[in-house]
Amino acid sequence: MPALLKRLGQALGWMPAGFFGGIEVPDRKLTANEPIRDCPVPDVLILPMKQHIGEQCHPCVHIGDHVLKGQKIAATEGYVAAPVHAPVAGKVVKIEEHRIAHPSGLGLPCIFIEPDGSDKEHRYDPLPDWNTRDPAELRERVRECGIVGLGGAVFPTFIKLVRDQHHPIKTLILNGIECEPYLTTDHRLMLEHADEIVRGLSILRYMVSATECVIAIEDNKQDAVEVMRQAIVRAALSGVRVLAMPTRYPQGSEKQLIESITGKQVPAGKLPVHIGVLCQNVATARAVYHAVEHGRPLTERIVTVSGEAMPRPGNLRIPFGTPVRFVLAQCGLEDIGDGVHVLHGGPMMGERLRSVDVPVVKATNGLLALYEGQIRGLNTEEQPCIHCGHCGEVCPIRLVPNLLADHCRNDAFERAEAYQLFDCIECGCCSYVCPSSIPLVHYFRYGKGQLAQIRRAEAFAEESRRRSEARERRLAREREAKQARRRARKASQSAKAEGGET
Amino acid sequence: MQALYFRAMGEFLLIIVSAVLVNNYVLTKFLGICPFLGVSSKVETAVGMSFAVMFVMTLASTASWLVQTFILKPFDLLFLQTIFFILIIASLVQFIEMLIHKTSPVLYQALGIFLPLITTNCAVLGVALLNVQQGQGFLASVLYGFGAAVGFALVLVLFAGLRERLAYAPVPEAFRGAPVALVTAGMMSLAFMGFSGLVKF
Amino acid sequence: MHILIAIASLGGFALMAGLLLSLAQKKFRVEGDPMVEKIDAVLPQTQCGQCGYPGCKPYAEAVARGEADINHCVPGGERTMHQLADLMGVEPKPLEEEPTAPMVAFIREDECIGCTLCIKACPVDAIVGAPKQYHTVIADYCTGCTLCIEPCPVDCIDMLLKPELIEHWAWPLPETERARIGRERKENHARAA
Amino acid sequence: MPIVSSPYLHGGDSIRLTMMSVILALLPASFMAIYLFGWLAVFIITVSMISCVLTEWLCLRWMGRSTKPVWDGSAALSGLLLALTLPPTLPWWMVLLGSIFAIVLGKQVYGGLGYNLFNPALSARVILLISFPLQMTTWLMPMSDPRAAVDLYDAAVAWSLFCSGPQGIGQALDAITMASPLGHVKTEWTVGVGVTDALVHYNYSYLNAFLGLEAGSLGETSALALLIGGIYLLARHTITWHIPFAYLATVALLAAIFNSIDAERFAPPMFHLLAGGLMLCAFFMATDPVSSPVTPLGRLIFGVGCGILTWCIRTFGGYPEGAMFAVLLMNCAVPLIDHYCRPRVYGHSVDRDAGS
Repeated sequence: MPALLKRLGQALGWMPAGFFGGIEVPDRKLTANEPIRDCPVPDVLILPMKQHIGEQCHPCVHIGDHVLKGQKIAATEGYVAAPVHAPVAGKVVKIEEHRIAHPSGLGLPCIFIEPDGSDKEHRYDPLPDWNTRDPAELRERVRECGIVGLGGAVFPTFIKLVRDQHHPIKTLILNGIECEPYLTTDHRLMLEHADEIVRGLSILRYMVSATECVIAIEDNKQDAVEVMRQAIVRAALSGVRVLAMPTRYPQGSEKQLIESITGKQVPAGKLPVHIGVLCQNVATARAVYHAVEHGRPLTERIVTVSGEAMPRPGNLRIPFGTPVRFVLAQCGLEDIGDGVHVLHGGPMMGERLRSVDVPVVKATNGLLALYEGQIRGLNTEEQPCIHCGHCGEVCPIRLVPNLLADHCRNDAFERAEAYQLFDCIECGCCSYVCPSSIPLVHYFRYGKGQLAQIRRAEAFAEESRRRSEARERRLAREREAKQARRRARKASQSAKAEGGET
Repeated sequence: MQALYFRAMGEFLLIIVSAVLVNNYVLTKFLGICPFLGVSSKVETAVGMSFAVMFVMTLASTASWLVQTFILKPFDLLFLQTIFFILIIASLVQFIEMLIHKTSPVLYQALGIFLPLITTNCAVLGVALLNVQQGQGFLASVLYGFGAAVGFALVLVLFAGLRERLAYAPVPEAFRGAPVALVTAGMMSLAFMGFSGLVKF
Repeated sequence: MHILIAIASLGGFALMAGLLLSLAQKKFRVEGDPMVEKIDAVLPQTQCGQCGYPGCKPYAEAVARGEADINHCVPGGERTMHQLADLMGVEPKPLEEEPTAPMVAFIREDECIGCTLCIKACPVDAIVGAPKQYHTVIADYCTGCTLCIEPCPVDCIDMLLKPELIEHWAWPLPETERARIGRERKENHARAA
Repeated sequence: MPIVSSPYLHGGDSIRLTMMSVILALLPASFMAIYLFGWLAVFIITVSMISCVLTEWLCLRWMGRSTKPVWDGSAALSGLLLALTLPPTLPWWMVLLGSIFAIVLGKQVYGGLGYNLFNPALSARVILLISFPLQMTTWLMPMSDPRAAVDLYDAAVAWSLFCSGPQGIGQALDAITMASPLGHVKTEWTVGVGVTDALVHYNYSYLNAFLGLEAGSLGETSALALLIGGIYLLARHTITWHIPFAYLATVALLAAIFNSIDAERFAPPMFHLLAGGLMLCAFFMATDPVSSPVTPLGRLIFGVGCGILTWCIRTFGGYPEGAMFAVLLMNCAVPLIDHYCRPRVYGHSVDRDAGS
C-alpha cells in the first residue's frame, strides 16, 4: 500500500524524485568540462588534528622530525576517528593551534609541514589479492589509511564496512549524485577515473558481501552515466546497475538517496546498515581502491574551485593542508575584495569562510567565490513568517520548519525537540523557498547548539549532585564515626571511673 | 416507542449543543472570565483546569438539583438556595484540590490560586442556579451542567492555544499581556455569535 | 419550626460534606513536598551558595515552601529562572545578578602550602591532595563556585575562564532585526514583570 | 562580519510577490463587482484599500516601528478582501470603519503581518455585521437585473448613494434592494415555505448564480470569477488544494446527504456551493496562510471544520450566511490543529508521540 501511494505521489508530482519534498536549485556547474589539474605544493602545509566526525587525533611526530609522504603523523585510540597522514615529504616545523574552516572562527591543534621537495613516499603493503583476504584485514587497512566519507559528511568509512549477522548488507549504493550547485568533483572523477571507482566498488562489495550494487548519478550528468556503464562492462561485473536519478536537491543526501532507490527509510537514530544498505561516495570508493591495491593513504582530494567571482575556475587535485588562500591564487583570485565571499563547500550546505587562511581538509569538496549580491542572508532581511507552509512542502524529512524555527527563536528548546529538531539534516530547502527570507537553518543550528549545551550542563549538574551527595554522606559518616568514638571513649571513661569507685 | 426515544435523544443533543456552543458560559454569558484569563497561558494547564471544572460543574449541577428537589422544595427552604449551593461547590472543590495535589503536584502548582477559586467561579454557581431555575428534569440538569462544562473547557483550551502562539508575537507595548488576550477573547466571542439562533432554547 | 428544619438540614448537609472531605483527606494525603525534587532537578548543582542558601537542595526547599524567590540562582541564569517560574506557576522575574562566564578554579601549585582547607571547602570533592602536599583542582569536576578561594590562607587559588572548545561552540542567533526584537522583547518582559 | 548560516542561495520568492499574486487573483471578482454595481464598487474598493494602507502606516508610525511593511501589499490585500465581502449599499464611513477594524483589531494589535490569529478582513466583516446588522444585510439589485432602479454606471448617482445612502438619490431603500438567495430561503422557511418553492419565487437559476448575476456582496456573487482566481493561485502554488477542496467537498457532501433526506427542508448542494460567500471564503479567506494551519493534514481538518460549521450555521443558525463565522471559528483552533497534525517525520514510526 505505501508503495502504491508512493507511485501515485510520483505520478501526481508530490514525490517527483523518489523522496518527499526537495527543490530545484540552479545548476551552475561552471567547471563540468574542466579536466582535473594538479595544484602545486605550497611552502607550508597545515594539518588539523581533526578532519572527520568523531574524536580528535594526537600528533605522533615531534617538531623537527622528517616525515615521508603518506607517513602517519596523528592518530587516536578512539573508535570514531581517522588518522592523519603527511601529504608530502618534509619537516615538521611546528605544532600549534591554527584557525580552521569552522563558523566559530576557532582553531584546532595543527601540524605544520614544510615540504622538502623530495618525493620519498611511505606506502602500506599493496593488497592486489584482496579478494582472497579477510574482510577484517581490509577494514583495518581502510581505517589505517584515514579514509572518511568524501561527500562532505567525513564520517570514518571503516565503521560502516561491517559484516553484521543481524543486519546483512543487501544493497551497496555508490553516490555520484552531487546535487549541490557548482560542485563537479564527483562528476569529473567519474569521467576521468571510472575504472578506479569500479575497482573500489568491487572491494567494498567484497568486504560487506552485498548482493546488489547501484551507482546513482543525477540525470543531468548523462556523460558520467555512460562512462560508468562502459567501465562496468570493461570490468565484467554483474549485479551492478547505474541509475540515472531525477535531478532534485537534496537527492545526494544519504537518507534521501536510500529512500529514492530502495523505498525504505533509515529509522531515526540508526545507520543505513540497519535496513541492509551501505552508501558510499564515489570518491570514497576510489580512495578505498588506492588504500587497498596500492597501499596509499588518503592525503589529497579533488576540489571544485568555482563561482562567478573566480577568474579561472577548475577542478583541482589538492593535498590536504594547503592553505585556501594559496589555492585561490592558483585560480587567479589573488586578493579578495570587499564584495566577494568565499564559501567552503557548496552553496546549500557549505560554510562562508571568515578568513581564507585556513587549510584544505578532507571535508573540502568545493571552494566558491561569490559576489555579495548572490548570497542570501547578506542581501535580504528577515520578515515575519506568514505560515505559507512552503518550507514544510519541501522539507525532505517532513518537519514543520516554520513552527520549529519559532520555538528555536523563542528559546522553547524542549518544544523544538518535541518537534524533532534533531532530525533536521540542514539541507537548506526551507530557507531556499521561504518568501519571508527567514534563515530557518540558522535557527535550527542555534537550537541544536543551545540544546547540546543544556544537555551538557544537565549532565554536569547531575555529576555535581552525585559528588555533592556522596560528600554529604561521607561527612555524615565521619560525624557519626566521631560521635561513636566519643561515646565509646566516654563510656570507657565512665566505666573506668565506676571501676575505680568500686 | 422508538420515535419517542429518538425525540428524547434529539432533545438531549440540543441541550448539549446549546450549552456548549450557543449559550457558551464564557463567550456569550461572560461568566467564568477569571479562570478563562488566569489559567490560559499554557495548553497543558488549561486542559488540567478544564477537567477540574468539568468535574466540579457536572457534580455541582447534579447535587444542586438533588438538593433543590429533595430538600429545598419540600421543606420550603428556597431562601437557603445560594448557601446550600456554595456549600456543595466548596466541598467539591476541596475534594478536587486534594485529588490534584496528590496526583499531579506540577498541575497543582500551575493552577495555584485558581484551583480554590473555582469555588467562587461564577460559572459554576451560575450553572447550578440557572439549572434549577429552568426547572428541568434530573437527566437534563446533569447534561446541561456537563454541556456547560464542556463549553468552558472547549473555549479555555482553544484560547490557551491562541495565547501560546501570541506569546511569540511582537504585540505593541500597550497591548501586551491582558489587553491583547481580551481582544482575542472578544474576537472569539464574535465568532461564537455565529452560533446564535442555532438552537432555540 | 421552619427555622429549625433549615438549621438541621443545613447543618446535616455540612456535617456530611465535612465527613466525606476528611475521608478524602486521609486517602489523598501527600507525603513530604514532591515539588522539592522537581525544583532541585532544574538547579545547576554548583552548590555555590550565591542564592543565600547553603546549597542547591536547601534553596529548592525554600522555593518549594514559597520562602525564596525564583530568581536567586546566579549560575543557572535566565533558563533556570524560567524553569522555576514554570514549575511554580508564577510570572518570570528579572535575575538578581547577571550570570558570569563559566569559570574553573586553578591552584598555583608552587605557592600551595598543603593546608587542605580548600579540600574541605569544596562541595563536590573536586580538589585532590594530602596534608603538606600540593593540591590540585580536577577541572572536569569543578563547578566554579569560588568557595575554595576564601579559606586559602596564602591566596594561591585563581578563577580562570573555562577554555572555549570548538566542539562546544554553539551557533548564535541570526543577526537579523527580527531575532533581535524577539530577544529584546523577552528581556523587557522579564524586567517589566 | 555577521555569522550567516547556509544555504547561501535563495529561490527569490517574497511576501510582496505572494500578496500581489493574491490581489491579481482577485481581479476577476473585482471586475465582476464593478460590472454588477458600477461606480459603487469602485468607490468601496478604493476607499477600503486606501484606508487600510493608510491605517497600517499610521499604526506603524504611532508605534515607532519601521513603516516598510506597508509596502508589502498585505494591507492593500486586506482592504480588497474586506471590500469584496461588503454589501454594495454600505455608506463610506462604515467602509472606513471596517478598514480601521481590520488593520487595528485584526492585525496590528497582534504585532502586524504574520502574527494575527484571525483573518483581518473577516474580523472586520463580522464586527460590522454585528454592529450594523441592517445595513450589512441589505443587498442591491445588480445592474444585470432588469428591475434595477438606479443607474450605478452614473458616477454622480453612485457617489450620492455612497455618501448619504438611498435618501441621497431620493429613493426608498426598499425600492432598490432585494434579498440574497440565502436570506430569501431562510426567511421563506420561517414562514413555512419549502426550499423548492422559495427558489421558484426567487426566480433562482444556477447559471445566474454561477456567473454571479444576482444580489450579494460585491465580490462574492460570481463563482466563476472566484474560481478563475482560485485556480490561478493553485497553479501558481500560492495556496494548496487542501483547504478549498476539503471545505467545498464537505459542504457539498453534507448538503447532498440531507437534501436527499428532506428536499424541502435542506437546500441542494449546488445551491450551497454557489450561494453567498462560500467560494470567496474557500479560496481566499480560509486559505489566508497566516490564520490557517501549515500542515497538509491540518489543512484538510481545517477545511472540513469550516465546511461543517458553514453548513450548520446556514441551515440551522440565526444568520443566513455562515461561511465567515465558520472560518473565524476554525481560526481559533489553528494553533491546536498545527500542534497535533504534524506529518510523520522521516525515519520515525507512526506512534511517534507514544515513543518519544
